Amino acid sequence: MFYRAGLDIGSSLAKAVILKDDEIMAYGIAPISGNFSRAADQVMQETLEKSGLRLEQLDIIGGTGLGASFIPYRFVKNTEVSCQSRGVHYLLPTARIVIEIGYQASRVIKITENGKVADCVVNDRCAAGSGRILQVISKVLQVPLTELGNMSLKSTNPVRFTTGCSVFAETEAISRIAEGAKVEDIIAGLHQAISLKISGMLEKIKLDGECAITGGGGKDAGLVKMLEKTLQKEMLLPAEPLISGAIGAVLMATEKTQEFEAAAKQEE
Amino acid sequence: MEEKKAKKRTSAKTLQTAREAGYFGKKMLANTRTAVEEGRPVAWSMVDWWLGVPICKAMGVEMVFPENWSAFCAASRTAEPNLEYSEMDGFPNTLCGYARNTLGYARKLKDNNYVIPPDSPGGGLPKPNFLLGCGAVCDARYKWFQAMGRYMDVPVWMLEFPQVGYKEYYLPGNKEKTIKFLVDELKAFVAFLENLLNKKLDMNKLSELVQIMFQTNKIAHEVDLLRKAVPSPMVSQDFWAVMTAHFYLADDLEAQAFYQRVYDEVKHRVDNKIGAIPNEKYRMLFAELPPWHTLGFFDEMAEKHGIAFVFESWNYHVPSPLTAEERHGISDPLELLARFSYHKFHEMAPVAREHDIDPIIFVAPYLNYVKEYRGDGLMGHPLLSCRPATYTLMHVRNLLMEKFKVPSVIVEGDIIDLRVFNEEEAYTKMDAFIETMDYHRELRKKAGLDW
Amino acid sequence: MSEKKGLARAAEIYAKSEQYARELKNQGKKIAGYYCCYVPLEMLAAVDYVPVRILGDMNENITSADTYLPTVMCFFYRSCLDLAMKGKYDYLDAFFGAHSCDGAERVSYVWRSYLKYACNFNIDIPHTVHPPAIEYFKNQLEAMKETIEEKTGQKISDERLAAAITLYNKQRGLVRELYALRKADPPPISGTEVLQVLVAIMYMPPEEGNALLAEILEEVKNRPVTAQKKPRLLITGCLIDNISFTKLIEDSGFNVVMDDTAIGSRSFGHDVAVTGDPLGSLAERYLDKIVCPRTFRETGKNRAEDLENRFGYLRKFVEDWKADGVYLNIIRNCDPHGYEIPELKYYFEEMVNVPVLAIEQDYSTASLEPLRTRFQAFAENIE
Amino acid sequence: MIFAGLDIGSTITKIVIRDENEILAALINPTGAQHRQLAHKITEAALKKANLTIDQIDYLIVTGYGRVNVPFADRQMSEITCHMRGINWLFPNVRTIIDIGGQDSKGIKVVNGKMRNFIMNDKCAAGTGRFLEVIADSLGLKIEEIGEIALRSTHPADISKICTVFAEQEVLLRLSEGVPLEDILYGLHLSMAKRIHALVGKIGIEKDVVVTGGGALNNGLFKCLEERIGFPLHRPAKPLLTGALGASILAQEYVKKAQAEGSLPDKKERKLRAVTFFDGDSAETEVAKGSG
Ligand SMILES: Nc1ncnc2c1ncn2[C@@H]1O[C@H](COP(=O)(O)OP(=O)(O)O)[C@@H](O)[C@H]1O
Ligand SMILES: Nc1ncnc2c1ncn2[C@@H]1O[C@H](COP(=O)(O)OP(=O)(O)O)[C@@H](O)[C@H]1O
Ligand code: SF4
Ligand code: SF4
Ligand code: SF4
Repeated sequence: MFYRAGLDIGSSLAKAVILKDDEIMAYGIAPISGNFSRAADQVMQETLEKSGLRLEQLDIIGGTGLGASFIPYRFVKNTEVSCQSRGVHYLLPTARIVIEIGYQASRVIKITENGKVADCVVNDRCAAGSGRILQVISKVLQVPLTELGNMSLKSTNPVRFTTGCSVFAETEAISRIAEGAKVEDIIAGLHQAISLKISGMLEKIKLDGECAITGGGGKDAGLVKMLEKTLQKEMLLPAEPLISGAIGAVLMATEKTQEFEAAAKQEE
Repeated sequence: MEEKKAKKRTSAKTLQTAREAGYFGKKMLANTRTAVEEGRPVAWSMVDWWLGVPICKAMGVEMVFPENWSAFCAASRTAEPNLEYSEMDGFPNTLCGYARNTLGYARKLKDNNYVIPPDSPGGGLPKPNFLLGCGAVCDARYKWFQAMGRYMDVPVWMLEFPQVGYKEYYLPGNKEKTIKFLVDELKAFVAFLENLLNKKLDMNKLSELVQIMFQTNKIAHEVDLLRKAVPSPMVSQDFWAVMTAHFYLADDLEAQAFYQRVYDEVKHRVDNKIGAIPNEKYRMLFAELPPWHTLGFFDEMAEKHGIAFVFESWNYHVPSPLTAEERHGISDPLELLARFSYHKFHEMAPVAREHDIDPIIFVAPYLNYVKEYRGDGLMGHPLLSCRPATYTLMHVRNLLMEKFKVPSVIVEGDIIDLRVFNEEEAYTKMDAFIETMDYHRELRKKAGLDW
Repeated sequence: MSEKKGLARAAEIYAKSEQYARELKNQGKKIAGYYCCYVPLEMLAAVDYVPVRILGDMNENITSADTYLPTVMCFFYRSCLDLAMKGKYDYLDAFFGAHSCDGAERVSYVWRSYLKYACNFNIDIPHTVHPPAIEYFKNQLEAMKETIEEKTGQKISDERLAAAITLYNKQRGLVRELYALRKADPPPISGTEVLQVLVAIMYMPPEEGNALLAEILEEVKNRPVTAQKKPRLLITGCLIDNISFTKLIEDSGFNVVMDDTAIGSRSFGHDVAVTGDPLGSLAERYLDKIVCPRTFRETGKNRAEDLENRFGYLRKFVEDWKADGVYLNIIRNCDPHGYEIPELKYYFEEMVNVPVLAIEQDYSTASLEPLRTRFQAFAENIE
Repeated sequence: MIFAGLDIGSTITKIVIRDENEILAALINPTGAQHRQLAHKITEAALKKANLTIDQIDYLIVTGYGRVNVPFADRQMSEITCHMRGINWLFPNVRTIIDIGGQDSKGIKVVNGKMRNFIMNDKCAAGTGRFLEVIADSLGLKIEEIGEIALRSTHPADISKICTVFAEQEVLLRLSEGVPLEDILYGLHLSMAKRIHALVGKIGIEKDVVVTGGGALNNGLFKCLEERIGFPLHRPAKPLLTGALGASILAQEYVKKAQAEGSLPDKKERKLRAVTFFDGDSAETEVAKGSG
């Protein structure tokens, strides 16, 4: 029996997954709430509990994400792009393009038939086009995150946003409401703005082959629909879009460990 | 400003000769200051691919290159105050970083009654007698100098530099007419100089300089050819150091002797299969202008992933020497200069024609290099403040992939402004890119491409 | 399209320019797309191409162009290429690029690397106006002529060229007449209307364009003036090709009365001399007479002289059209205009004595609204 | 005669009512989602405080981000002109104004009481009041206190991210690393001051410099700006009010000018009406509690 765990300590959520051999045994998701190491520990304990294992039984722990360095155990660190590509490949082997929409950054990754990175575009200076605005707007409009999708699907006339900034979008949404715009049109408008930003990123690597959505944005049905409409393409969706990074972290860590062992053997 | 730890060059085997290179930049600057003291004329010049500079030299003018000096400012991280000055005067911060650096400096110089301010990087540039712009490749090359009129009150000359697409290049008669135009323009320039400096151009002197220049460039070209070797005997980090000697001082015998030593050292390495980096696993090309302030990045890449940067921006490289056929019967040094510079820009026309793509410059060279230098990938460095060296990067990236299955990694940055080069991000991208290169190597193999 | 007349027709063609061009094509006309004001339209008209000015679209998000161009370049040409890649210019039979600025040059090369047309030529435009440069430019036009002749099988005879020159001189004259009407206070025609007219005629066969212009002149002269007196504005700098922009400016408290831009007086400012050497006259007019920062002019002995040499014509615009303020329009990442901002500001403010507003904008209607405050403040400051 | 200036900012709404000589009432209130509704309420409250009725106002100018929708105002003017006028009235020697508002930051160059040049940042939240608000919010702190906390720092932390969202995360990372809160906050203020300095630097910073807008209330930011710019700066006692003050002065000038020309300026019908925007409006704001 071979137990492995992966942790993806993102900017807003901590995700953990445990694999038994090659099967997912359990996974967990916990908010960061300002404390990376606590969130990491919490999500790990939760997942261990679900799987009925103890920390010591894990052979390998892989970590990734913005807050990876706060993981309070011995682990193998990996870059996020590679983890996403491995993780999505594990979940959806036919996907060749991954659109990841996280809290602060969005990425578009092209992957090979064995889950390696063939190309990637990262939005890493300006958070325009990231998922943060969804979280903020859900708070402002008092619509639960999980309801955004349904609301958006009802819209017939999405609001066109004049700002790209994900911070000002909030202010703009509020004044649009004041001007009488419908809540669903605002949400759909935000979905549209994100979709356009993503489609701009996709232009840089060309959209061919099957395309998967992952990260928090994948949880939002309205956003997924809007992306499909903007890109004129059907999207693959993992059953749980949040954990692909964590799965990738396990797989990458395993690869690295094996490489390391092989190298060690050679030296002997 | 974040102070990055200066990385010790531990594993990369820097060329011995590269360590001497700093001398030449300093020499150039010092020469101009001495000239001013001795009452000799000085000019600030744009890089013009050896078109007008030898003429100025033959007229006894000492030359400095604001582009070169600005790269120095960037490397020594002293550009920021100048950038601020230029912004204060209303220049948009999207303009060329080199330009903003010297515009800011020029303002300081003016405010200081044209006495070089004591804290100027590299000892500073003295006030010139004229400014020499050039129309090649980049609008900034003349708009910048024209804008310098604000501070300098000296005449600006603009050298013409025709650049055509490959279809137009092959139109009958086009080349010779263009050469004639270049020569006519050079004559007008000579007249301008003679008038300004009140003396005649000594054609023999010019011929002599042109010969030296051709010889230096020939050596530089041979060094480039040596770099095709596997493992790479010399990496970009070294090239950027030694390049000053041929690029800016091609007419200088001391620089020529230096380049000969560079050649000898590189040759020795090739003959003995000595690689410039210890464990060459990947060979990469670099386009276009480097992050002068963070060159340590490349050493880090060499150490971490075994990446050798084997060749770089076409524009710093000399073209192959003019053929005997092309030189045949030509004794007018102006025409030789015209032909040589024109050759630099259109040498790769056959490659552009082969692939039916344009422009010749900025694009075709990479299609050639990637094969010749067996590149596994290209690192594209789009610059926030230099469009000419950025316009075509996406195009190059598409073409390398389409024609040769060679992937590119795009890392945004700037020549001057270190705020926009995010090292951490660059490292992450390179980490992921390793996989991408592995994958495409296999694709190339399958497609029957031989590297 | 409907049978509207005068300004209404211009407004309609402006609004549906693509559809209009496609209708021309369906009628069997050959359409030639061209860049900027440096392509001699006379040579295109001489083989019965309908010259169509390549424009961008401030309403369209730039997406497809990102595959081919970096984001740091001029937003206008990025938008143009974006439209082309999305198929909006697929009706072109010929394509003429020009090295007016670096952005234009590189984009036309990238453009033709991916989109191929039956006839294609890129003009390399020298940067000076020295006699050899004009000669070189004439050689370029010669090469362009040969390329067109080869691809179309038609000869561009001196007679046909002369006829085309007459036609376009007529057009330029009519536009200047229209501009002259704007000297009245308040102007009888708004900046927005003028822009619609100019874009419309840039899509029409020249004879038809001239007929429409004549119609419009009559209309404008004879209609009651409804505009209010407001501060009078001269626009200089990068081109404006969308009326949302002029509307925004005029709504913020200005009458736009004059311009120095590429879709404006730069394209219509000077005639081609009628001589026995039509190519020579064309070279002269297009290279030397058009005043655009992309062309280097000798800097002269001292700065004041240099400035007067370079910008003197703008002083005349301010005086003749009685402008109260100048708007310096900069499309982000434009080098030729960007380097001149400080000089131009200095020239207007210190030497001509008229206030200047300089804005770097993103060439997108979505980002126009925030500019309103700036125009308003500028207008309030002039009152 | 009575004049009023109403400044409907992106974040805060302000009003000043004056007669020819002195300020009769001044109020400050959060803008919230409903500009127009608040406009009439705050006006009502201010009138009450000044013991006046709406038709006693001779001229009312509205300015600010939400200026377009106030039916009872006589005229709209841009906040640039209004801030400039207000500051110029308080500080006749001012040459450079730095206005740090919720939605934008501005630099205004003043020569002889006229605007000579100005520059604005309104595309990106970094460098505007929003930046600090977002950070304060994510730290669970009040916008009023972060400046003071920052001033306690001895070793400012380096915040490298410019984007508000990325900076927000960077702050959390630094906190998790154990960097003290005050050092992080100081770093943030410094980075914001740098951005504002760079922005205003583009039009040239000349003495006297006056900082205004809500950002001027932040002592940490003010000190960082002074440090960056290198000489002492000024700020009005009530920086939030300068836009509304300027508007009221402009109203007065406008009427005086019209009178001198023998005409009376157009006046709108003075009727304060509540405009409702959407049902179930819970964010009813209490008017007239701020002071500034
Ligand atoms: N059920 C949901 N519906 C819509 N959006 C969601 C949902 N759950 C999470 N999100 C969005 O996903 C984001 C987090 O995504 P994630 O990929 O975990 O980002 P990170 O790795 O940066 O923390 C949240 O900010 C939120 O906007
Ligand atoms: N007491 C305070 N301390 C610190 N900052 C404040 C305070 N009050 C307001 N602010 C800041 O001022 C900004 C609002 O300023 P203001 O000039 O009213 O802008 P606007 O006109 O756009 O509403 C807020 O974003 C907030 O950051
Ligand atoms: S525009 Fe908004 S999202 Fe983008 S960098 Fe600025 S603050 Fe961040
Ligand atoms: S090529 Fe780039 S770096 Fe060189 S002068 Fe032009 S803009 Fe500046
Ligand atoms: S706006 Fe500037 S860069 Fe763009 S096409 Fe015009 S001149 Fe060229």
